[in-house]
Amino acid sequence: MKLDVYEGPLDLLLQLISKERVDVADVSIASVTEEYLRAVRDMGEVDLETASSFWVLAATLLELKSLKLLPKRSAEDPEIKLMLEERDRLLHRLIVYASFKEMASQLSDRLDANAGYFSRSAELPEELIPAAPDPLRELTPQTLAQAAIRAMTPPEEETVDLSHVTPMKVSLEEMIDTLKERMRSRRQSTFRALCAASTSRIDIVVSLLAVLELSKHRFIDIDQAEPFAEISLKWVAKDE
Amino acid sequence: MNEESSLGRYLEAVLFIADEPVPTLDLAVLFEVTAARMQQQLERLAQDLKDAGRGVVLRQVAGGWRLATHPDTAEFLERFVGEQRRSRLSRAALETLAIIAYRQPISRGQLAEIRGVSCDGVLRNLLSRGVVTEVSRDAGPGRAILYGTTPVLLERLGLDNLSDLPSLADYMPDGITVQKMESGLGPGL
Amino acid sequence: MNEESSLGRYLEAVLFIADEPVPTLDLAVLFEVTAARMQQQLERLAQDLKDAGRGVVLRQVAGGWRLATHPDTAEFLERFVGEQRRSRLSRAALETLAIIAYRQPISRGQLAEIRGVSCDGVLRNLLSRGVVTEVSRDAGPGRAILYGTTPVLLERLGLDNLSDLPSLADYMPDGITVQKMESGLGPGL
Repeated sequence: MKLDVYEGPLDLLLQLISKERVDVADVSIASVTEEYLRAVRDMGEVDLETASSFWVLAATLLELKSLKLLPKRSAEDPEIKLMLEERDRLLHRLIVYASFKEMASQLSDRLDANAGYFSRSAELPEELIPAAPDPLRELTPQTLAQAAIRAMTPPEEETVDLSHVTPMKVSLEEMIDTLKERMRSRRQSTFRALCAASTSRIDIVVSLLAVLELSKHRFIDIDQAEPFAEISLKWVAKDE
Repeated sequence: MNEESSLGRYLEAVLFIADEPVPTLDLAVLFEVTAARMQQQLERLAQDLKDAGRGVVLRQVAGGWRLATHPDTAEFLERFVGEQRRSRLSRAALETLAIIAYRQPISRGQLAEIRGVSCDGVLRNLLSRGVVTEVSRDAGPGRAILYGTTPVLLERLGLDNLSDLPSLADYMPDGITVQKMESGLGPGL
Repeated sequence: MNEESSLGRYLEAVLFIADEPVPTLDLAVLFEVTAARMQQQLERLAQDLKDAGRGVVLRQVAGGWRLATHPDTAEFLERFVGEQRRSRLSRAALETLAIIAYRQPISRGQLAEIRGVSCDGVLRNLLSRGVVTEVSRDAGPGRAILYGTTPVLLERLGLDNLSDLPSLADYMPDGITVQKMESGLGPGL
């Protein structure tokens, strides 16, 4: 699956969900994340704000995803209720965003259709200048300074290049392989122990995704006694 | 020369020097005729220019009337002015513009909330193109700057009025798509 | 539509958006015809506009051809510009004035380079308003005229001295390009 134009996490999610032939019930957070990380790699750089807005969305998806991995619980469960509300909010955001995205292409068509009309931008003919009210009466040093900046600032580039972005050290696939090998030999561990060598938050998030994927494919079992408690991992796959 | 045609030529001269669309009413006051008569006169001038197959047309845009070149002359004009005159907007800019058009006045924060990413870069681009402007400040504690669209945008879109834009509801995803989104987001409990 | 008349309408469109007189030769190159043919075509267009008693005429002035309003429409034009509610410097004029204020003395060429378009029309306007003047000549081979601001401008701004102009660094958006900007400025500003 390859997404050509990436315009933010909502856009990415929307594109992933609306792709045909994806088992939507299974749009795994992993594929969303992996796709995003690939997009980030391809871009070479991404600004911090974009990156963090992705992680906020990824966290929400993670939560929703965890609902599927965990044993079925009642819809009356307050925690579940909260998550479902969260899902509805996200769905609402997606619908609104999808509408504007569609509208944007309509605007684009309209702009193109009207691009051929050029109007005059010529200055007032000199002989008419005396008849016009004095346009300088509203001029202030501030407006002059602002105009100078506007005129001298090079045209805005839309992609902000910030170099302080955490580089992605491993891909999700690599992480899944690594953790699989480690768990196969250790049989039992904790998430904390697995991440002990991770130096960045992105690595930890990727590790968590890898663990979720391993659990989904029944290689390991995940157990957590209570929120924020140690996450225990147990190798349950039949060794070949 | 009769009175009608001389009004027509004065009208043409005024529209020629105007640097933005001129409202019918302003012209009616200038020529001391009724607004209805002025409207009729303007429509006639627009029709005359069109019928004569001229290189210049008269359009009713952004709440007024404005002379513009005929689109089929655009190729020569672009060569003449050197292409760079009107570069196209990026998709991010178009999305941001669509949101501002329908939700104005709107703050940066609200824009970012809808698009899921910061829109500061594209917003600066839209501001420098003159299609968006600061319109007011939020009454809230932050007094955030609120943005809205300009008559320049209406002119670029060939619209007389913002209300001529189609309803946003027409662009909502359909039921099937929404269902797909819903199931894509996870647990069907 | 025959070839003649379609050339006529392209010509009209180009002259309509030009803000300077356009030399016959430039037009001949643009439309890929001989200069003699172009001259003939221009004269015909001028005659057509005149015969039709239009509000706009085509005149051969210093070095080129230029559309202008017919002199007998002047009365309405004066009333029209006098009654414009929104009278301020055009964006182009304001920006040109600002560049001159902050980077004087400066030549036409340097101005055009910063703004990305020719500023000749705007510059004439500023000169005739007395806020800008020729101050010296470049030492280089072309001996280009250099422009600067006048005491009239300072008076309008309520400033004693050019050095009282606000520092551009205070107005930079987000501090992104401060360095780039400052290094481009002349000494003392």
